Amino acid sequence: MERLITNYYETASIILFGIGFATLLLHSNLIKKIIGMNIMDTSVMLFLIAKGYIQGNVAPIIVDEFKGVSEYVNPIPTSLMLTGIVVAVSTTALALALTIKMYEKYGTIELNEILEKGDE
Amino acid sequence: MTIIKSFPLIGVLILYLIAFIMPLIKKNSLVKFLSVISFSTCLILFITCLRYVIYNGSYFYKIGHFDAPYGIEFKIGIIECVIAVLFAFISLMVSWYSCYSIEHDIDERKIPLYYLLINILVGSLLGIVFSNDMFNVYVFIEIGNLASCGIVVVKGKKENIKAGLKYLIMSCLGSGLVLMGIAFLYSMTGHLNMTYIHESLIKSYMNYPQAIIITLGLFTVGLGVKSALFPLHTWLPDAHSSAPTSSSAILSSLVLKAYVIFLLKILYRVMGKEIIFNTPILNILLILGSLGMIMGSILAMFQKDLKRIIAYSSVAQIGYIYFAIGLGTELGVVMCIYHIIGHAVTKSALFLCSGSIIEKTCQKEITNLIGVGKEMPYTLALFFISSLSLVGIPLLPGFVSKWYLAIDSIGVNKLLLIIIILASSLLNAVYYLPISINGFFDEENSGGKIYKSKEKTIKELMPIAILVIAMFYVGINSEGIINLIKTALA
Amino acid sequence: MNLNNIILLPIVFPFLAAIIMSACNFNEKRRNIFAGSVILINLIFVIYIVKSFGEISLHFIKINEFLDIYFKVDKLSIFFSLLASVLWSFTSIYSMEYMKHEKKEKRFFTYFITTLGVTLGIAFAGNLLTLYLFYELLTLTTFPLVIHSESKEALKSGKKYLIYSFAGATVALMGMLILFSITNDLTFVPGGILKGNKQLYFVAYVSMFIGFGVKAALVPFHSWLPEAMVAPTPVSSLLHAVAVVKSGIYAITRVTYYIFGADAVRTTGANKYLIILVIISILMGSFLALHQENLKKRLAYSTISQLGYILLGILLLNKNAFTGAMMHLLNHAVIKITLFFCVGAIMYTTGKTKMSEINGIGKSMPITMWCFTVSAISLIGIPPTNGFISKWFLAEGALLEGKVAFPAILLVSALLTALYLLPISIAAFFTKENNEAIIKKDAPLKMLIPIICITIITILLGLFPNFVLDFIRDMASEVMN
Amino acid sequence: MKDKILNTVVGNLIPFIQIFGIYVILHGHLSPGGGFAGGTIIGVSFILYRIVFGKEFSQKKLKFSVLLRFVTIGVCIYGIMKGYIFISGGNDLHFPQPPLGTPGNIMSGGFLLPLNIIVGTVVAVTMYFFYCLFEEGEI
Repeated sequence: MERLITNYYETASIILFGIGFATLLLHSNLIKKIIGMNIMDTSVMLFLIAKGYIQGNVAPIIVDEFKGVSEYVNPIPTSLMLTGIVVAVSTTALALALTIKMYEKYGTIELNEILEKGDE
Repeated sequence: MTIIKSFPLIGVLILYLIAFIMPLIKKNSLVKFLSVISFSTCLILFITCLRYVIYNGSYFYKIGHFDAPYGIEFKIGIIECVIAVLFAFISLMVSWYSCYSIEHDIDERKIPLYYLLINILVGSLLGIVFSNDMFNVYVFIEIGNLASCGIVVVKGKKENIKAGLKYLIMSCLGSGLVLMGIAFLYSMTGHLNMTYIHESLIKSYMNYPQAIIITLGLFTVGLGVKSALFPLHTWLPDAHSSAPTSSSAILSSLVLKAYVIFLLKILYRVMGKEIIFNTPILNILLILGSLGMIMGSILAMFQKDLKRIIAYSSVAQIGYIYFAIGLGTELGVVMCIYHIIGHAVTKSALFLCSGSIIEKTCQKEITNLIGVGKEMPYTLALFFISSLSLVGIPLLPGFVSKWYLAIDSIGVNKLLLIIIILASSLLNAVYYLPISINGFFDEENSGGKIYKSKEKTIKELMPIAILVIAMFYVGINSEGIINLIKTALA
Repeated sequence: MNLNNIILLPIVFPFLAAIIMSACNFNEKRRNIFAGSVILINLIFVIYIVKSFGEISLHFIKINEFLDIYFKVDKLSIFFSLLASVLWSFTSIYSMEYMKHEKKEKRFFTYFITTLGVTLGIAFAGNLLTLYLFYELLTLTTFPLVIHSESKEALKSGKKYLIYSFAGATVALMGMLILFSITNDLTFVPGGILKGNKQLYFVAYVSMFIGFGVKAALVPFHSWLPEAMVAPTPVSSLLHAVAVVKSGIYAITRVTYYIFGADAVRTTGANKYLIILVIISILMGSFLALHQENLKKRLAYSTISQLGYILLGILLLNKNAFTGAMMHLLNHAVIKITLFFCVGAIMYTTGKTKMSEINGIGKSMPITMWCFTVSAISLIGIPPTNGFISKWFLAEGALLEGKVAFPAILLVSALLTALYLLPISIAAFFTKENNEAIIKKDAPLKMLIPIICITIITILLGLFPNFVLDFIRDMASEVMN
Repeated sequence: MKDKILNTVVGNLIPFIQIFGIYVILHGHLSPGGGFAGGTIIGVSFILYRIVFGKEFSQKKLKFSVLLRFVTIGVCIYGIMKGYIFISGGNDLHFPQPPLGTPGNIMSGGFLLPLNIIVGTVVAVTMYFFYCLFEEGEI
């Protein structure tokens, strides 16, 4: 249990992941679902970047000269998360576009109403 | 000689480049021709690469100038090449079929966009199969995810958008879990390259017992959602039945399989045998697989819509594939890959036949597809033959994989499993045969139908016929394919 | 090598002929000639193969040790293939005439010829997998024949027939799977290939017996047979007296004597339980047949009880019982086909199917009714006829096994057979025709020829059985060493 | 949206935004920034343009088909260049390897600079498409 306390970044991201996961599944409103999806993606990014963080190091940008490897924080997770952000943005954009179309066709964005309306 | 080594990458690149050229071209027929050309070149490339790999063994292909732990690399093995040839062949057939039938499904302006999405989707599936780098596979999964949502939604009707959105949310959920799994793996091992992860895991898996179980759980659930494992399959019937014909054929025969291949890689290449044997993961897969087999077929029995029946039957067949993985033996994995090949060919033929039937008779319910045998005898005959393979008539791939699965489950001396396999093949018969029987033999209320009136031209039936012939080929020389996979796994 | 390919001929030739038949549509006359000639040529092929018996065997498609289509000629396959092709030729002549008042003859003949090819495939199958493959194909090719009239009721019974056969085939497949996992070799070897006794043999044997028993109308699974009577008479006579039902029996004989071997089955002790099942089917078949109003249904139930005889002979696992069973297989096929033909002739000429309608018909259709009575008597088993010989050997085999109860059951069910067959002849000959004048209008010639020829065969078999008997005897000795 | 003050202020402001965006793209591979960031800045300037000057006016200036062709050509060139680098790197194919580039001067990065420019344009146009899509539901 004490390990959870020490690296609290990871615990925070897992809690966030849980919240995002729950909102994605439980809420019937489409916009809330997309918000949940985003929370989930950001929590995974937080988890990975927290993994890369080394106490007391500096962000990996070469200002004037190269200060040797041990000075910088691990850059790989941050670069991964660049692509992660792009992926999250594109999925959210597609989901929002579809919600607009749904609103046009069904008139509501409450999923349970759409399900009943859809059946008739 | 070494140029052949980079053929897989060239194949994937060609697919992407041609995909992006498509919106520029105004004439639709040129767009279609281009997509068929791109798939056929890929097919040729992969066949040569397969022959090369058979003779000189599998190899690692490093992309760009950075070698393994930092740069991305492709692992080109016999299994990957066989699956790539399968993917290229089926997408060639489906795009050839869609050249004739796509106008009925989507309107003129969207056709270049549609073929762009198809090319990107198949390119990303090949990426998933080849790539040996975890994050690279994740990016390919995301691209595939968006592209497959695109081809479901492209029809733009009410139920399409609902199904597409449902599919998008479920697969985002899945890829979120997969990303979390990759994060866990990265935190444990510090590497992203599968072979390096495996080496460091072997050394250090003692001191992360729970973390490994969590990672396996994340991957199984995430990929289970995306490959429609039984309890997580709710999105599949709506997505596949409302999508246009050729896209539902690609969706159910190719897309589901790529994620299973990735799960196989994680289980056997990243984790390795000793780790997964002391986790309960294989039994869970076994239970979920057999559940999927039975429940998938039962659900299919109650469906009225033709395409939904086939969609539910692919849930059952995915249950077979997970059942094969769950057995845990080496023969189980071989049979899992063989069933992927057999099922992909059969399912795409089934979807194309049902698509052409629905397109011509514009009837979706099987109740009023009664006299269709008189009107479209060849299409329904092809449908009947491919449904025979799923029912399990000897000499067809369905029977071979059922037979070996049963033998394997006896080997693992779990006799109960044979009953499950046989029960599910019986259930398949119960919901597949009435369609063909009512189609051919019901004279009563199909009196008014004139013979061969709505038959599609031979030109349009050619792709389905070739798929059925390929199915026979896979069934007949099943021994060759199985030995090929066995050598690959050794 | 080319000599061995001959074995493929009688199986593939009917398929090709059927395709030609369905492709070009002859007029009515030329089609009959074509169908008749195809079946006769097939008969010649079979006889030729029978002549060069023994050394022919062919691996048609050898993929791996389990998935290979293997044809082999041996005594049992000659016996069954000869029986099938001879009776097939008679039925084709009969159905040329009979099918006139049923429409869609073209489809009927295409599937009729394909079923011949499939039955010969079952006859010549060299291993269990080929047998299973053709067994499944048999269901698929006979299905269109069963639902020929396409009425609502025909479709319903067709569906039932399909479900029963597929369920049976799956259960048989389960048995095959268990067997294959033990021995991983499925070829038929006289005297059986299994050594030693394992608990799994019991499960494998019982599941295969029940699986194939469904087609052989074993009691709990027999209900598809009477409902399949909705099919036209040539179909119900040939298929449900000879091809479909006998292929079930043939498969069980193959499994019992050529895979398990008599002593292996005895050690598993499976036959003790299955014999009870068989006895129930003998008695149940006869009881149900007693008060059946429809003639064809009555004959269907009698088939169930007669098949019980044959299964009893197989399960007693000794030489005499086996000979008795094979003899009864032959006799029952020949007799039952004549009975069905006569009932069909009555239906064709006078449209009567009920028991109550046919009194006094003997005067207007003397030949048909005479053949009917002769075959009915030989089925009951009165001494000079062939039915008696097979029952005699069955009783002897049962006594050899030390079970006195079985001959008693045989006698009781012989009595019951008399009770449900003779009233038809009595009603036909001795009851007064109530009102219409007796017009002498017998069945058309094309129907009478097969009926008369087969009755002559029955009588000949009764009087000079030893030609067939010696053949069956050395088959039994070969199997039972 | 038609009032004078906004038009004139925005009219002068947009060129400066775009220049800053181009600056960020050009220095992308050697300093923080790069194609993605610079592209978003230019994308924002397009959106601002559309908000202030209204749909039909910007329709005339930034036609959909022109932009689409721009994006697709950009992506194709990107694909070809990256493909070349990948293939040339593949195992032991000794094609000339583009130089890695020294931090500080722009031209040294071999393929890096053109790639960045293309990424910048593509991102700018896609941002603009996103905005138009959501504003009217149709680009």
